[in-house]
Amino acid sequence: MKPRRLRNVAAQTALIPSWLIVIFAYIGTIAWTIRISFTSSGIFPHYDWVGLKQYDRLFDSHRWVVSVQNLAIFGVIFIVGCLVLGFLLAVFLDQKIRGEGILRTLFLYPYAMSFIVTGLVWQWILNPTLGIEQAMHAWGWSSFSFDWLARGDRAIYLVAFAGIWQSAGLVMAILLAGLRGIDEDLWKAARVDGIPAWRIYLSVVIPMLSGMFVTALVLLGIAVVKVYDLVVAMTGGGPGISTEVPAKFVIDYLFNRQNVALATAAASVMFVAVFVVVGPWLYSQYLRRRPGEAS
Amino acid sequence: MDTSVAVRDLKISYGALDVIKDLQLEIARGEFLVLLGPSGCGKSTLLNAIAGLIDVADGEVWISGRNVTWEEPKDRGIGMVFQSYALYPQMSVEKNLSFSLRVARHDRADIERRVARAAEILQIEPLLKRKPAHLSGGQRQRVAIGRALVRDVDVFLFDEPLSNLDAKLRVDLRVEIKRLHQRLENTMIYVTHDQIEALTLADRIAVMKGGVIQQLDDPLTIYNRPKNRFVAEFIGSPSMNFFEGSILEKDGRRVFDADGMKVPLPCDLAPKVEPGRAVSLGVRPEHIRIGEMGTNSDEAALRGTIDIEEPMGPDTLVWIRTGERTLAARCPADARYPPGQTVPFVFDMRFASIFDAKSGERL
Amino acid sequence: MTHTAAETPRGPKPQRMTAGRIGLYAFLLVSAVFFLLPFYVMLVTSLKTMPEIQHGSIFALPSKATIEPWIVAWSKACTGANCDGIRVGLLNSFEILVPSVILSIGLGAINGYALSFWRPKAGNIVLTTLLLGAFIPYQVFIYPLVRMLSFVSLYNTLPGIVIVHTIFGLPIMTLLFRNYYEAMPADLFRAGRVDGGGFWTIFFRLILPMSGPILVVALILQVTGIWNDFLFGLIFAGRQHLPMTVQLNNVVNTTMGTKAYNVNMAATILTALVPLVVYFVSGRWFVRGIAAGAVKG
Amino acid sequence: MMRSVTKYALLGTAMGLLAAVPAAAQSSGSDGGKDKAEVIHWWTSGSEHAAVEQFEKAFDAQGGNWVDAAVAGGGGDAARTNGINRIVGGNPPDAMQFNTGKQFDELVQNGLLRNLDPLAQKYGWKKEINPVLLSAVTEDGHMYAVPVNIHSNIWLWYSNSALDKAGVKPPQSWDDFFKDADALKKAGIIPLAQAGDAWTQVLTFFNVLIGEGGKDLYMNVVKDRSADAIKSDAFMKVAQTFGKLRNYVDDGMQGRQWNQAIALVIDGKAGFNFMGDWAKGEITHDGKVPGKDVGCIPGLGHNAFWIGGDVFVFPKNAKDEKGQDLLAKVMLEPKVQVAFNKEKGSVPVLTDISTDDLDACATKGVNLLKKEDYVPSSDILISPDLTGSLTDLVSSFFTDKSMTPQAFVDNFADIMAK
Repeated sequence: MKPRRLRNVAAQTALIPSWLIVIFAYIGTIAWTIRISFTSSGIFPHYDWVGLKQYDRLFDSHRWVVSVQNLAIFGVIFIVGCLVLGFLLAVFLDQKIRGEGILRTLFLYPYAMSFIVTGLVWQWILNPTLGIEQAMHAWGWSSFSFDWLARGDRAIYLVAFAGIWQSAGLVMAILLAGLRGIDEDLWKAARVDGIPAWRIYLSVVIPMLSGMFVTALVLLGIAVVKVYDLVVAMTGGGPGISTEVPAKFVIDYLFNRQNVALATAAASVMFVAVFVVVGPWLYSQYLRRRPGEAS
Repeated sequence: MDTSVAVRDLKISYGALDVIKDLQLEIARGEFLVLLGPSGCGKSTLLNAIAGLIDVADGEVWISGRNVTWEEPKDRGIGMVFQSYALYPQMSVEKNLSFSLRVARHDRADIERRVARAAEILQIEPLLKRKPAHLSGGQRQRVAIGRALVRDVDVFLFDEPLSNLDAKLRVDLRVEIKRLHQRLENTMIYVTHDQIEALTLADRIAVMKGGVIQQLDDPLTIYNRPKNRFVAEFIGSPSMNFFEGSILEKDGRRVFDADGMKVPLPCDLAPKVEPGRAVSLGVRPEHIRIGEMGTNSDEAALRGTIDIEEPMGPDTLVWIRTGERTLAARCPADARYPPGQTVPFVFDMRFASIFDAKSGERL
Repeated sequence: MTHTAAETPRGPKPQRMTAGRIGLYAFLLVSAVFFLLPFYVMLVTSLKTMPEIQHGSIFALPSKATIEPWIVAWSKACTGANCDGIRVGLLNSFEILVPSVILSIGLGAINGYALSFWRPKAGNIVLTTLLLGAFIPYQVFIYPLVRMLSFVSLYNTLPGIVIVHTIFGLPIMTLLFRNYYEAMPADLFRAGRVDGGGFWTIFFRLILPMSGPILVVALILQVTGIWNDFLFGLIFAGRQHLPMTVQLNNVVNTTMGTKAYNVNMAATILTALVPLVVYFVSGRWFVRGIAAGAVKG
Repeated sequence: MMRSVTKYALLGTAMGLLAAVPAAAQSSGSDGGKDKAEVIHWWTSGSEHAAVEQFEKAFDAQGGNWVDAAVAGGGGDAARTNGINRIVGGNPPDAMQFNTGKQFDELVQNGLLRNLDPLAQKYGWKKEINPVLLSAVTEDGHMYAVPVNIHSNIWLWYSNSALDKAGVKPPQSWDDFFKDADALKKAGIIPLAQAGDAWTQVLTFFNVLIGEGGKDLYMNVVKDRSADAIKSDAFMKVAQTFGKLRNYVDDGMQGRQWNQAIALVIDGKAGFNFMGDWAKGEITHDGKVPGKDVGCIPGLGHNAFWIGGDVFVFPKNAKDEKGQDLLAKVMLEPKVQVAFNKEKGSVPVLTDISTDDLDACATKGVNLLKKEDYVPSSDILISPDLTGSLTDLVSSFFTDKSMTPQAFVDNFADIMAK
């Protein structure tokens, strides 16, 4: 057996590409982004120093405020919707029902579709003059009206709705795997003890699946912070700026509006927000654990 | 008989496959019945059917004089303990014990009383505030038993409750369960594949195979007078020694003959077998004595070579090779049996069993 | 009890369709319709003629099905002066897909292996940084990456987009393999070490052959993820390598007079086809994989 | 053995990566002696496509090889994103479209675009190109882009058949307009066909600003960013008029593109549409005649022409400088200019081109130009960043009926004050 030092050399060597990626593509880019946010850069970076000017402007910007609000609305509805729908689907599929395989496939297939496709399709279905509304009119229900996509105060809910369509199946798959992992004897014990199924789900199963829920939450959370394609394809941020999201704010200012400094300031704010939320969790999860701990 | 649990004409099918067919079983009040058999013999299926956890294809289940065939498990007056304990992992021991009572809306004082009693009986009072994850296997199983206990039921069902425990704990808890039965005097139905558990705990044992009860008797009868070859083989460790052969008539006596190994049959057995019949002879290891020449007519004198010697503590297992066969003998621990030595040995034919070679039935 | 002698309970309990059971099936059915509806609309629309789309309901079946829109979408739809359909994008997508998937899975497996079995110093820093990176919006990285890649003349090249996909696929791949390997018995690894295996020998001879299930999972995740990417393809791939998603967006946003919804829908389905096929072929693994890899967080 | 396999595998990958670089670089050189030019643009609608084909044909006919790199979407946002990224990333296209104005200023300042002075001298462009446009593409006395067309954004298009059906006449004033719109509504016709893209709403706003407020107000507000002008009653009237338009659009606005909006007018399904003169391309493409089937008004209330349009820039370090030279020359050839602008619905940038065979609407435009009744486009006057902020404001005002004109004016003033 090689001495420990040598073994580590091999492992460290194997990690070199990852180190490079971490240093350059992650840490380096983040540092650069933050640096540029303190400059007056337009299309190109200038390395001057204007202090917090871009941040002042950012938080003064109505669009940014709307974007952040939208992200919050979208995030809450999307995550809660996916978790609730996904959980219900998983529980119902777990009732020894007929055609489970087909249904499971049906519920999960949207997850294989991109957000671009999702956005295009729902935009088409929910469009008041083309989709459901028009179909209802064609079937004779002429008073039917569903114009949320054209309404600035409602459109963001539809974006979240399309997101739920795409991702609820993922939650279902995760939770179903969790449900299948539950000891069959537990259900028998509950039946013998006369405990109703809903009570078992509420008091026993949901706590048991907390790990699964956290996983789902993490995956959905990542999707929320990154949401961009869906909005671009479905509403383009409209009507007006009512469905703008921070990621789109960054891209727009980065490339179309030629204000890299403001864009990077927005990106930095997003980074800090994510870091504050996720950092401590990751730290406790992965860094605090001592390397000697049993694997 | 004061019947506690009765199973009549029971049939259970999975699809086209009948796992249990036309099974009859009566269990007396306060009896400790063990369902014993190898895995897949249908013993757990039978237990689950009694509990109402699986649908029956035909037949009836009666508990305490009621026909409960169509009733929910919770209404059958049963408590059940599982191999995997099936504790609710997020609840403390106390909550686990009281959950069913709380759901059934018992009043607070009653719940406390019942939990306290169960905890006292099972000696788990110090553990009440702990979560299952912080308990040992034995403690968990006590809690699982306690969960059945608080519900004040007529019949306890145990589904291999000790199989997940290590050897020492298993013995401890076995004694505990026996004591519990003595104290509560409930009917208990206990499924296991472990014959020691069966022999030590049971009032009666039902040995099962292929969904059929092979023999239903008290432990000693099962051990000493197995009804067929399967039961004989399954009970006892090491297993009974078997010899395939046939019956000869020699010097006016009926003799069992297997490839020249000739063993005279004892008087009580002899009339049951006519000469020329193909049979198997079964002799338990403790009924083989080494170093003796056979002094009475019920003993057959034979010779063999000692193969392996296994001291067990209280006694020693000796494996003897004779001809093509190897057989096990349980011998006193105070003697030595050097391998390679050729020794005489005798069968104590008073305790031997003879089975029909074809049907495997005891003769 | 209440049973009369005439109906002594015997045999199976009479099956009654309880209200709960009916509700359950109803809910599942409604859900199924909800999940299926968009695909149905896409499919029927892609088979209709334009006049029928304009005058009929989007949910109606085509009165006279035509595959013309599919042909147009595949080989004739225009983006600007190019009227080659989205078939060009298909090849580009594969060109990007194959090396990106191999590289990201390879690196992820090596990372997971090194981090879980060898636990090199500061390995957890790599892991934590990567995981943090998984949460950070891509927008934070994009601009510096554009500059970095152009500095090494890889911007708008095939290797460039492959590197980008590798970079951003690394966090989830590393986590996936690490979790899988953490759950593997360490005795196996120790046995390999006792038998004198080095870092790479153990990896290729011992660990990799046992990684089948997780490799399938990683493959599914990466194939669908990279295929469905839009942002990176748009920014980093360059005109000669634009993936199908970007082509789709171009086709959909390119209009000659009225919008050819039937062609757009056909193009959309064509674009979604590869991940859908992957999903339908390996659906079971898909589910299993999510459970195996992501669950332990 | 396993070990060596890996080594080779890794090595192979690395080599592959390295090898791919020069290959990629080589692949885009000139081929077969032809001067290749890769051109990024966002002309993807039917008429636009027909127009850009004129360039392509002429370029190829003179020995060039046009490589089309159209990027659709967002009124050119996507294409500009792509092009700027490539220029920034050191892999520039040979030519790239911008709107006339400040969109490419920073590219010039950073020395990323070719100075076209030698070509301008050689072909005498500085004398021939419309002076407003020429100054828009000139920085420090050097020419950095080739303008290819003059577009006016401030046109009101109306469907004669729809107005007939509603029993009303084309409007002369904004009061007329709203009377007509009410009548159209009653007749079950969409009064105002509006697209959902934010830039089309901004375009409508400038129509109101110049038509209702007049040229001077526009210059005071947009060019001088005068707070007094923004707080004036005249601008408030503009805001109110613009706000009133919100009541005349239909639910289908969201997700509709500009050419679908004008198509509604062409088909008589809608009464009015505010759109630039490129809408004519769609009209003729459908076999209709601009000025006859679909009427045009250059600035309702105050007639004016808006000088904007498209330019092409030629980045430095592109693959084929000869191709760039040839393309620039071809784009400004009188014959090509006429052919291109006819399809595009715009006016040629060369001042001495004959305007005989122009349609009725173009003639109106040319006359306005001759009378110097024109304003420079907002792209020429304000930066993309500021345009972006205005776009956000205008489109949120237009799509949110609960926002008052007063709030709009206040926000407008805030943005302009920065």
